Amino acid sequence: MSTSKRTTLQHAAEIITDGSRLTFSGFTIWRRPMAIVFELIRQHRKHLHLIEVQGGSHTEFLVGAGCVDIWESCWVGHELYGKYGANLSRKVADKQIIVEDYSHAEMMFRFAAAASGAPYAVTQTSLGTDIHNPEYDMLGRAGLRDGKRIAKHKYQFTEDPFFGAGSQVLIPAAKVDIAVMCVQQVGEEGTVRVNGQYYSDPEVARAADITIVMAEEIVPEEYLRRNADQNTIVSFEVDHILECPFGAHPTGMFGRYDVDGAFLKEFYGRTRTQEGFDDFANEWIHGQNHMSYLEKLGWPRMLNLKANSAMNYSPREKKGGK
Amino acid sequence: MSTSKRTTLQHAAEIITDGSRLTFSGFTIWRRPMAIVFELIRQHRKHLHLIEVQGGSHTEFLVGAGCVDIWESCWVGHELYGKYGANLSRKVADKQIIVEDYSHAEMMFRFAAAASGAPYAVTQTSLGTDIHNPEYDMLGRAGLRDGKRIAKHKYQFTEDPFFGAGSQVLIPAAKVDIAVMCVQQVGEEGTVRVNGQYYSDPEVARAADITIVMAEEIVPEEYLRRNADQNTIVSFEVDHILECPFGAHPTGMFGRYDVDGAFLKEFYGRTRTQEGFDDFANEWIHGQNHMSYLEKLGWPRMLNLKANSAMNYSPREKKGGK
Amino acid sequence: MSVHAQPEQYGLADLLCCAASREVGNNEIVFAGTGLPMVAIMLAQNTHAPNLKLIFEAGTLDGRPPELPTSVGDARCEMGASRASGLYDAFSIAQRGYVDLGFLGGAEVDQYGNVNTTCIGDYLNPELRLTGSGGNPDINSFAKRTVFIMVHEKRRFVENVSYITSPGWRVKKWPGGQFVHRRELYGSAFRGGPSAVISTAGVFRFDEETGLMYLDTCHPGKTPTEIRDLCQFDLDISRVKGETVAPTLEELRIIHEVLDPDEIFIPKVKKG
Amino acid sequence: MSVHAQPEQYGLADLLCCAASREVGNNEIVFAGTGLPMVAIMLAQNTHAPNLKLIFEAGTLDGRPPELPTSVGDARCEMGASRASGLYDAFSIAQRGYVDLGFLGGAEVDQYGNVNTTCIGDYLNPELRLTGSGGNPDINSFAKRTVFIMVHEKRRFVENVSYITSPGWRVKKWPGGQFVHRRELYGSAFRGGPSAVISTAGVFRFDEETGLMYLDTCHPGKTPTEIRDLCQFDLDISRVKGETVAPTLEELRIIHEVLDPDEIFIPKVKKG
Repeated sequence: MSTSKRTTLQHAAEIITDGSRLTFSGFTIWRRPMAIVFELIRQHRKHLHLIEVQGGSHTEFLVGAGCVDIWESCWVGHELYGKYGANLSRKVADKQIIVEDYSHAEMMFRFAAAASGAPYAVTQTSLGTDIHNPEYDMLGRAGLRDGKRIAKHKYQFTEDPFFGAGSQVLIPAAKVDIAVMCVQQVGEEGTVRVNGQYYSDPEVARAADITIVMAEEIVPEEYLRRNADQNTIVSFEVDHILECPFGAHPTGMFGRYDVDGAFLKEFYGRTRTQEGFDDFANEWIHGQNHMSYLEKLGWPRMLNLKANSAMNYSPREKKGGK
Repeated sequence: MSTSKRTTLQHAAEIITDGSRLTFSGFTIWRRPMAIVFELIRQHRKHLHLIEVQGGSHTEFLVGAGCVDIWESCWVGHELYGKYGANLSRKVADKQIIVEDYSHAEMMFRFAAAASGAPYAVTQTSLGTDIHNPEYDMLGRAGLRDGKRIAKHKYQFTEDPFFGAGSQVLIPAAKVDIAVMCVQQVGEEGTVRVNGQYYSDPEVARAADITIVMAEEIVPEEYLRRNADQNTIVSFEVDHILECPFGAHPTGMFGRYDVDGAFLKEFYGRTRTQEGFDDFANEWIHGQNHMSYLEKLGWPRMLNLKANSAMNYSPREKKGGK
Repeated sequence: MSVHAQPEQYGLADLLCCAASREVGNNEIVFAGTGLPMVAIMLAQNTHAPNLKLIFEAGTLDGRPPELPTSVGDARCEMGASRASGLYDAFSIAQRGYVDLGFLGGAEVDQYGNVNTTCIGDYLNPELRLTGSGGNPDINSFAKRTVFIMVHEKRRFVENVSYITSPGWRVKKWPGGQFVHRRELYGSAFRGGPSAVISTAGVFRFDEETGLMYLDTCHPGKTPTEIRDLCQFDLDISRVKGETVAPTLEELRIIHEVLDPDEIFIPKVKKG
Repeated sequence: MSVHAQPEQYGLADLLCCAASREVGNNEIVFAGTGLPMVAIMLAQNTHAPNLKLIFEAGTLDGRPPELPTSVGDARCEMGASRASGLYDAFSIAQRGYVDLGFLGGAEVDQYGNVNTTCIGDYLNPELRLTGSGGNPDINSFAKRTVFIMVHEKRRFVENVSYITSPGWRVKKWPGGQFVHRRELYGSAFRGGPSAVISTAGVFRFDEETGLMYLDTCHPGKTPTEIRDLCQFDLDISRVKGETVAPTLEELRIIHEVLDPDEIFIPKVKKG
């Protein structure tokens, strides 16, 4: 190939400009592109509009650091290691962030529609809930529904004309500028192979206008192309690639390393206040780079998280202890 | 598992009763469940309503044998080995069959909607074509649109309310009673692993109320479950399984055997007339069973079709010759 | 031969887990959230329902994890599964109508089984923003039955939840917001609704016609009137069947020796 | 150093294949049907467009088959591909707007580039039922440009096709069926339309505003008026640029020695 897709951590973060509509690979506390998230915080990115199938630890970092103006999704927390998103909660209470709530399936179907080039999806989920309360259309209340970057309506109701199946909810395609992915392997030309559950990665990568893939390893493209039926994302759907080992830490990666539960627990515990967040960021993000971050974590900690290659998880990791 | 999903060729065909809405695995002349198709013809199945992402050689056999009342799809032929569906053409001209035409993407999206439990799909394909000519709603003309087994409308137009994307075509979910699949491997509990392109198999299996899987081999379920991320169809989506080596012949199967182009060419050439079809069926289907059919084909022919396991196709097969 | 444990041999989490496990029928397809629901289902899988099929939201289909995952995205989910894919598959399968039973949690529940996991207080001026819906409304919308496991506090069993995250038997019809029976709204997607709430006080069920919650069994040591007083609405206690069945020794062994030896979700009862 | 072949060194299929190949730009994403289009694209891949990305409808994405597949479902498609999946992926990628160029065939074409592959004669009483649409309308609806390769006969170049299978520059607006510019109907999905018809007589292009076909180049040995007489409509021959460029010797070598040595789609010219 004549043009390389390779980039660096710093440049990958620079592609994501202030005000971008942004989404991510992974699921809650698994395969989140943390190294790029930390770099965004270092670069003081502002006014991001996160549109996510569901949030997770990476959301809490970005929200805590003040990078996010709008969060459009359905869930945020650290699973077992932090029962809700303390930073988001604080900013919601202080009205420093706009939250637009959908259901999980709605968010998934919104991305599937965008990935398929359809302007909206049809579903019957969540009928009768406050997710469809017209008073709770927060982007509408904020006057942001321009029908271009943000859909004219949060949703619409209609009836099934074909089988009399009843009320249907129409939900707009999740249009995003950039998807930032963290995966096990990417080839030189952009082909991605995800091992284990792929969550909503294929839809997210295809929905975005620009897709950045951070991988544990960049592998020869021919290696992946020997078994095309095992690959997850097509070469031409990926615009930029970079290799960054342990780039998902403290979130986990199937077959590579477990979630660092102790780290997330500490983050959750220490970042209930803004001062706590700033303190945590000063310790772990600002003034660091990815290598110094790994050095700070140290070998014993990382080897403890390392997955057993027959089991694809770490039999040593005590899941964050009690 | 307490209850076995295993069945026989004869019983598999018996599950498909007269009048069933039926669909298939594969693509045109690849991975079609031919052994079951032949058994259906032997059992003189009638009044079938085929709803297919696209047709192929199996369609031509069923249509030629008079098993089919309605064919709802977008394409039929034998690719290089027979440029159109001569049996379907003949029966269309004689008004012995109702044909409902959609586009290929519409058929695919109709199955995707059914598989996802949505009553319809939204697309912008084929706008302005005669596929949407209201005069050409053949199931409507026949008075068959009951809104239950067959959708009330062939399609509906609407406008995108979210992004001003313009005209949208709504197309009803492809509701089918039975999907008949032909794949490389199925486990004892129904898990399917397809190698190579999976065409529309995942959607088709999920859309159908009953799914029958004929495989080259039934393998230990644990074998497939060791790499869950390489499997294609979930155990509980499959109701009946059977092992039938070379069950796709004369169509091909990735990694196992090529299309028998000479066979299809002969079929196409000989079945332009009903007499020709009946003659062909008497020679190859009636009075035969799968083993006698294979014996009749003979070893040299089948070994010539056998795929090279490094290439997944046969380097010997001359693609039907000239 | 099921020997039931004595009160001092098990904790409340054990009781909830076992009660929840008994809601599962064999051969059922079950959609489970993270935490106690996951342990309850794996308990059923290891006792009376070996053929149940487990779906994890993140994309594990017919899963049989040999070790308890800490969440549905966990690498522990895949091992032994029929297929590991993603959320589009999981929710499509649910919307398609495959799911017999959903297992969920909640912060607040109302008399109709509407559940809130979004916020405490006025949505526009929340006292506390919670995690949000996650797949709670989706699993609950599509499953034939849903079981909720909840902490029982009077502030959590309310007449109307602050925010309906997940639909009960009577839900809001928009744009007006008047309560209607779930059946009216869901059309052909109506397959059932919440079938049980298992709280730290008792097991509650619903009259499917009125949509109202009633007390089914009291946990050992609790009386119906005590439990009614723990609700902000007028709980129907006329249909109580008795006491919630205690865990068996075998169930306790499986929970603590096989499923959750590290006490990730279920603490061991201190001997002594 | 491209040496062009002499008329006796190549056949009409060679000329078509090379003309089609030249429609492909490097780095483009190309969606190809079975047959001659497939050979044309693989020829481009092996000459001036090594970076083009090839999509096959059956589910092969960024394919580089080392051997010519006989159809897009062929096991030969997968080898060397970026991803082998299915039709949902292929059509989603197309509808999403990734496709620069589609390569298709047809039985009839009209003055607006509408193509018929469904039936000859009245749809309700057809003289001949053909294969049906296949992905022809879909690829053509979604690609930025589409190239058709066709046999040139007067009965195939008609004022109005018997059935519009695949949309040209002016299409029917339903329910009335009056002709409107494609742009009016496709809204934000409008990305272009047929950019060339390569027939056995010449190369035709379209005026994007009027939507009308015009003659671009004549194949060696044909005159513009001869070609106009081979159309049932009044073909615009005022914009003819000259003769269709002959295949180069290198192109012929690749076609016959590398891509299609077995003459599956392109016969060799008999020497002598």
